[in-house]
Amino acid sequence: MSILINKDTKVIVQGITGRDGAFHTSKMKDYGTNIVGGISPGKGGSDVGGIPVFNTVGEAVKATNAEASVIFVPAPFAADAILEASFAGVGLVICITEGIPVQDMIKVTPILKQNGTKLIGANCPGLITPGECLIGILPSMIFTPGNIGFISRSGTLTYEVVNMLTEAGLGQTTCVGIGGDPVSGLYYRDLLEMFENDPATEAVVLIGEIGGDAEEQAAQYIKVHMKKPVVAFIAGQSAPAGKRMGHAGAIISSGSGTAEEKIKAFTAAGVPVAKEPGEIPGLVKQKLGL
Amino acid sequence: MSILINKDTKVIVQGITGRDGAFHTSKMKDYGTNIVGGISPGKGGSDVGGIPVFNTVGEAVKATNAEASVIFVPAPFAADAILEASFAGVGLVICITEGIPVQDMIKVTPILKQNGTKLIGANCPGLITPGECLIGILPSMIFTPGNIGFISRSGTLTYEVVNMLTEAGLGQTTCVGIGGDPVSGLYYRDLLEMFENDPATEAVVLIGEIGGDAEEQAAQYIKVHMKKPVVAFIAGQSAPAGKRMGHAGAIISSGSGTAEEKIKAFTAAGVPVAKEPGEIPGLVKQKLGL
Amino acid sequence: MKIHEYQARNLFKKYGIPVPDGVVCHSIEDVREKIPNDDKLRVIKAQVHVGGRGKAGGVKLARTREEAIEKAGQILGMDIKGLTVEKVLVAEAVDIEKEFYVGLINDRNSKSVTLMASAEGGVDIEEVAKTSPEKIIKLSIDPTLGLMDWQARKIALQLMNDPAQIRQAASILSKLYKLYIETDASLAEINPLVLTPDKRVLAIDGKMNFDDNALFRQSEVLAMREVTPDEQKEIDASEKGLSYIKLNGNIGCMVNGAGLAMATMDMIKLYGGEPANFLDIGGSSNPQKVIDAMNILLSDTSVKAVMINIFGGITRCDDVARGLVAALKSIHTDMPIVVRLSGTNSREGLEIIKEFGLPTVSTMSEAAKKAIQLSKRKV
Amino acid sequence: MKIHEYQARNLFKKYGIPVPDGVVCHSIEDVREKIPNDDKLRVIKAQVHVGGRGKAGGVKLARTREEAIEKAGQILGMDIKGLTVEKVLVAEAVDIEKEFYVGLINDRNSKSVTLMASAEGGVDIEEVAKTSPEKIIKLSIDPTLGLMDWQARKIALQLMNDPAQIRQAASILSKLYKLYIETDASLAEINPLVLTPDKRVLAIDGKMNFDDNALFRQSEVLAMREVTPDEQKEIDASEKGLSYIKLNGNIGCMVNGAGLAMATMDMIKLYGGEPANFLDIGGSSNPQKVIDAMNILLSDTSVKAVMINIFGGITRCDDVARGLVAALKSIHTDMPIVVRLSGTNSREGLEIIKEFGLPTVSTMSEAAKKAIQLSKRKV
Repeated sequence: MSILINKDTKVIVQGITGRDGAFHTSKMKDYGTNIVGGISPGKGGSDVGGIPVFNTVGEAVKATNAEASVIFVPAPFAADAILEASFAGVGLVICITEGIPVQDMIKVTPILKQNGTKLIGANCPGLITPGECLIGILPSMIFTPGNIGFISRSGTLTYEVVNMLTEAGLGQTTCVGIGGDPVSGLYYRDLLEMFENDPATEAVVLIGEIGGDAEEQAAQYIKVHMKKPVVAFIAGQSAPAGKRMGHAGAIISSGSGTAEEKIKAFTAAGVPVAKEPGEIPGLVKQKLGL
Repeated sequence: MSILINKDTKVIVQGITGRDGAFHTSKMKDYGTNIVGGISPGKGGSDVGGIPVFNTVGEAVKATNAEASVIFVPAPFAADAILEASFAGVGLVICITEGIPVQDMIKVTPILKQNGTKLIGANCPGLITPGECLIGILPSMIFTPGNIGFISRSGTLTYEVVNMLTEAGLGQTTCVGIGGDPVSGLYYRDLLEMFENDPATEAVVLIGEIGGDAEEQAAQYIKVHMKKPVVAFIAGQSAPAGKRMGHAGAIISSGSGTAEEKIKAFTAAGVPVAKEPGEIPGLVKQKLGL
Repeated sequence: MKIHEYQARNLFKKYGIPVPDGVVCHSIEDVREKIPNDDKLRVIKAQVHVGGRGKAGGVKLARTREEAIEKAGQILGMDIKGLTVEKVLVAEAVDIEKEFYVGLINDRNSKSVTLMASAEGGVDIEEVAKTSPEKIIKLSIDPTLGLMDWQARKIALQLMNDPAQIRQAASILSKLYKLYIETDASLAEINPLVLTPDKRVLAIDGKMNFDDNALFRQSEVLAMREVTPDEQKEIDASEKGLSYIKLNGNIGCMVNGAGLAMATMDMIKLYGGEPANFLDIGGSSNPQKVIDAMNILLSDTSVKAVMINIFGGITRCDDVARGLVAALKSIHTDMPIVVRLSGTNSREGLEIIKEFGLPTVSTMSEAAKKAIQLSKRKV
Repeated sequence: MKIHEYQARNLFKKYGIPVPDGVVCHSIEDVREKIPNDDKLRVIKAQVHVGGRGKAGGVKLARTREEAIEKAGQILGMDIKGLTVEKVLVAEAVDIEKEFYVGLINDRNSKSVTLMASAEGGVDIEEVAKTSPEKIIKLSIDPTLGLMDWQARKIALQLMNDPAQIRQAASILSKLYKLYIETDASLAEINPLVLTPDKRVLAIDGKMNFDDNALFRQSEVLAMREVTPDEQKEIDASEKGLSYIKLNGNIGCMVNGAGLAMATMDMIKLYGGEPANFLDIGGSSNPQKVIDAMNILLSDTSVKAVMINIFGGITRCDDVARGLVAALKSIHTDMPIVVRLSGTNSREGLEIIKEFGLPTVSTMSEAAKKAIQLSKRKV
C-alpha cells in the first residue's frame, strides 16, 4: 500500500513538449509510471515518445481517465495550468515549476478546495511510491520499497535523508516533497493523516524548515491524532532571524516560524527531532524497535 | 399562509438613516412589519423612531436575529450592502435601490448562491404579505389578504393590476416585485415554485415584460411542474425591436425576449395571457371557477 | 452608451489588442494631412452610431492617397439612417486569410458575462447563429474567477490550429475580457477578428456599448460620449428624473412607472393608435416634473394628443391631481389631453381634474380610446 | 524586493491614499531648491533599506527652511547599520490626534493575504502584538472576492467613531489592498496611519515589499529597485542561477539545493563553526556554475575555508565530480576546500576528487568538522 499514488495511477504531463517536461517524462516512464498522455496546446494529435499529446487537459482526461497531472510549464503560466487540471477534474496535481508568484498561489488555493483537487507543490520535486510510481523529478535510484512514510519541504535534503534511510535498510511506502514556497498545496498535516491511515506505513519521517507554522500544526496533529511514530528534522536552525518582513511579519508569526519553536512543538508532541540528518535512521529504528 | 415573509419575519433596514430609508421604514412599521433594527455605519447605538441602529449588519443580526433585510443605500454601494447582508447570514435580502451597475449584480450572483441568500431585486418595489408584513415601497392600501399569488417585474403596473384584483374581490397571499434590472435575484421560476408549494395560494398572476427569457423559463416550469392556475400579462408588446445590442444581443437571445415569443410560450403552457391589464381579474375568476 | 468604432479601436490598443494602422478624419483636409502619399490599400469607414453602414455605402476601399481623399469626401456628410456622417476612419486594409467572430455581452439569462466566438466571422454572423447555432461557441464566465487563461486558450483552439496563432487569439480574448470588465461594458465585439497570410491575428472592426448605470465610475468612457439629437433629448430628460424614448407615433404618453408606461403604449396600439414615445415620470407629485415632461411632449411636432396615465400609490391621486393642475396651468397649449388616474384616492383626484376642465377617465382602455379619438380631431 | 518610504508614498498617492506633502532630496542643494522659505514644521527622514532609522538619528524635525537644510545635512551621508544615507524625505509634519497601524501581508499559514489593523499604532506595534494580541484586528481576505467594502468598513469601525472618518479609513484600506494586489506586493504597511485634529486620515509612514517571483510582470515596481552592495551580490548570483545570501561567518558553503544548504549551515554551526553564506547552486553538473559560485565565495574576504556539499540525484556524483574538477582547475586559489559527495555514484565521484588532490569526505558531519579545522589553519 501507499498514499496518493500507486502502480495503477494514470498520469498526464502538462508541458510535455518542453525541455524539462520531455526529459522527466521519459525518466518517469522508464521507472514504470503509468503516463497516459501529455498536454501541449496546438500540438494535440502528435505524440512524445509514444505518449499521446492533447490540446487541453479536458481532452486528455476524457480520452485517458487520468487521475493525476504533473506540471512542467513556466512560472508565469503555472497557476493557470493548475486551474486547468483542477477544472478538468484531475484529483491530484503535482506542480514542479518554481518561481510562481505568491498571489497566483493564493488565488488558486480556495478554488482547488472547492473543486476537491489535491495539490502537491509548487516548487517541489514531486512524490514517489518506490517500485510503483514516480511523479516529478526525484532521483529514482535512491528510493526503495518499505514501510516508512516520508514528507519534506526541500529537494536535495530529501534525497540526502532518503538515501540514508535506504542505506540503513529502511524502505519507503511513499515519499512526498511538498515544496518550499510560502503558499503551497498539501501541508504536513494532510499527509500525516494519509500516512496514519495507510496500513503499510509504520513510521513517518518529517523534514521541516524554518518559516511558517506548518510544522507546529503537524506537531499538534501528531499529538492529538497519530498512533504511528514520527521522527523529525528541522533545517535552518542556524539561519539568521534578520530576514523578517516588517512589523507585519513579526505580528503575524508572533514568535512561531523559528527552528527553536518547531523543535519545541515536536518535542512536546513526543516526536524526536534529529540534531543532524545523519541521526534520522537511528531514531527511526529506535522507534520501530529495530 | 404566504411565501417568503409573514407577520413574524424580523426585518432590518440597510440605509435606515437616509431620506428614503427613513420614510419607508416608518411606512413599513405603520403597516405592522416587524422592523427590528437598522444599519448606518458610525451611527450604531442611536435609534430611528424607536428602532435601534447598528454599525454593521453582523451586529444587527447578532442582536436581533433578523431574517430579512431591505436595502435603501445608493447605487454605488448597494451591491456591497447585499454582500454584507449575505455574509451576515441574512436569508432574504430585498434591494430597492435602482441604477446598480450590471457587473456588480453579476459579481454578487454566485456569492449569494454559495451563501444560500435569496435576493429580491434590485430595482424593485419589494414584497408584501397583505395584512402581515410589507417590505419595500409598495403602497399598502391597494393590497388585501386572499388566495392569489402575484409576481411582477414592474412597479406601478403591479399596483395597477393588484388594485384591479382587490377591487374585483381577489385578495393576495403574497405579492412580489422582482425588479426590472437585466440581472436580478429571484426570477419567476423560483417564486412560482414557492407559490405552488404554498397551501394558501390558489392561483398566480404573473406580469412579464419584454427582454430576457425569464418568462419563457417560467412557462416551461408551469407546463412541467404546476398544478395551480396561472394568468399572465406581458408589457411591451408595442415596444420597437430597434434597441438591440449588436450582433451579440441577437445571437444570445436567438429570437427569444420578444412579447410574441413570451405569449406563445405561455399559451403553449396553458396559461391565458391577458390582452390588456383590465382582463386579468376576469381570467383569474374564470380559472378559479368563480 | 455607445461609442464609435475608432473609439473602440483606441480602447483595444490601450489594452494591447492588435488593430491595423488607422486614423480618424473629420474632413477632406484632415485626410489630406494625415494620409501619406503611398499606394497602400486603405478602407474608409463612416463613424456613425448605427448598424448597416456597409450596405448604406459608408465603407469604401481606396488604392491611393487621392482615392482615399475622394472616397472620404463621398462618405463625409452622407446620411445613414437619419444620421449625418461627421467622421471617417481611414485604416490600412489587410489581407485576410480567415475571419472570426468574438463577442462579450452581459447575458441576463445566465446572469453572467458570456463570451461568444465563431470560426465563421464577418457580416453574416447572425445568419450563422440562426442556421448553424452549433458553430457559435458560448462560454458563461464565472465573475469571481474571470476568464481564466486556459478557457481563453480552449476557445482559441477551436478557432485556430497553429500554436503561435492560438496564443495570439487567446491573449486577445483575455485582453478583451479585461477591457470589458474594467470599463463596465455591456457589449464588446470584434467582428471580424482576422488571421492574415503572414499569420498575425488582428481586430479589424470593433464595437462596444457601456452600462449607463456604471458611468458614474467610468469617467474615461463618459468622455467618449457623443450623442445624436434624439439621444440628447433622452439624456436631458433623464437629468430631470424622466425616462424618455422617442418613437414614431402621434400620441404622447406621460406615465408613472416603466411597466405601466409600456402597458399604456400597448393599450394605445391595441386600439389602433401609435404611441409617440415612452415617458416615465417616476413616482412623485412634483408639478415641475409634469411641466418638464409636458414640454418634452410638446416639442415633438408629431404629437397630436397626450394621454396622462397615473397610478396613485404612496403618493395619493388627489395630490397627483393638484400637481397636474398646477403644472398644466403654467403651460399654454391647445394640445388635446386626456387624464386617467387610478389607485389611492382616485375619485378625489379625478374630481379635481374635471373641475380644471380636462376630460377624465378611470380605466386605461378608455383613456387610450379617448386619446386616439382626440388625435384624429387635431390636424 | 524592498522600496524606500518615499517610493511607497508615491504608490500611495497613485492609488489615492492621502499622504502629507513632501519631497525627496538627494543633497543639501536639493533641499535648498525644493523647500520654500516658510516656517512650516517639517520632518526629515533618512531613506535607507533598513529598520530602526529613528533610533539611529535618521529622523529629525525642522521648524524653518534653514533648519531643514541643516538637519538634512546631518542625515545625508550618515551611516545606518552599514548603509549610507543618500536620500532624505522632507515631509510636512502634521498634528496627530491618534495613531493607527494598518498592514497587509502574504500569510503562509492562512494561505491568504491578511489584513492587520490596530488602534494602537506607532513604533511600539510589535510590543502591542506580543503583550495585547487582542488589540490587533486580523482579517484573512478571500482572494477571489477581494477585500469587500463592508469588510474594510467593519475594520474602520473598530478604529474610529465618526462616520466621515470611518469612510476615509475604509477607503484607505480598500485602496491599499488594490495597490497590494496590483503590484504583487508581499508586504504593505501604513504605520502610523493618523487622525489629525482637523479630522483628516493620513498615511504618515509607509513600507512595501514585493514578491521577487512576480517582478517579471511588474515593470513599474522593478524600475524602483535600488540595491545595497550585498543585495547586488545576491542579484548577480541569481542571474547566474545561484541563490546566495551573505552571512557573518568564515566558512564558505557551496551546496546543491536550498534545504541541504540550510542543513549544511546548521551542521557547521553544530560543530562550532560559523557559515559565511547560504549558497545553493541548483541541480546540474555545469562547471560554469561552480566557477561562478567559487568566485562569489572567494570575493568574500572573511571566508577562510570552503565546504562543498553535493548530493548526486538525477545528475550522478561522478559527473558532478568531473564538473567540479574542471571548475577548480580554472580557479587559482590557496583557499582550503573540502568536498563531500553523496548519492548516486558517490564512490566514483569521490575517487575523482581525491585524484585531483582535494580532501574528500562522505558524510556532512565529517565535512563540517574538516572545514572548521581548515578554517582555523588559515590566518
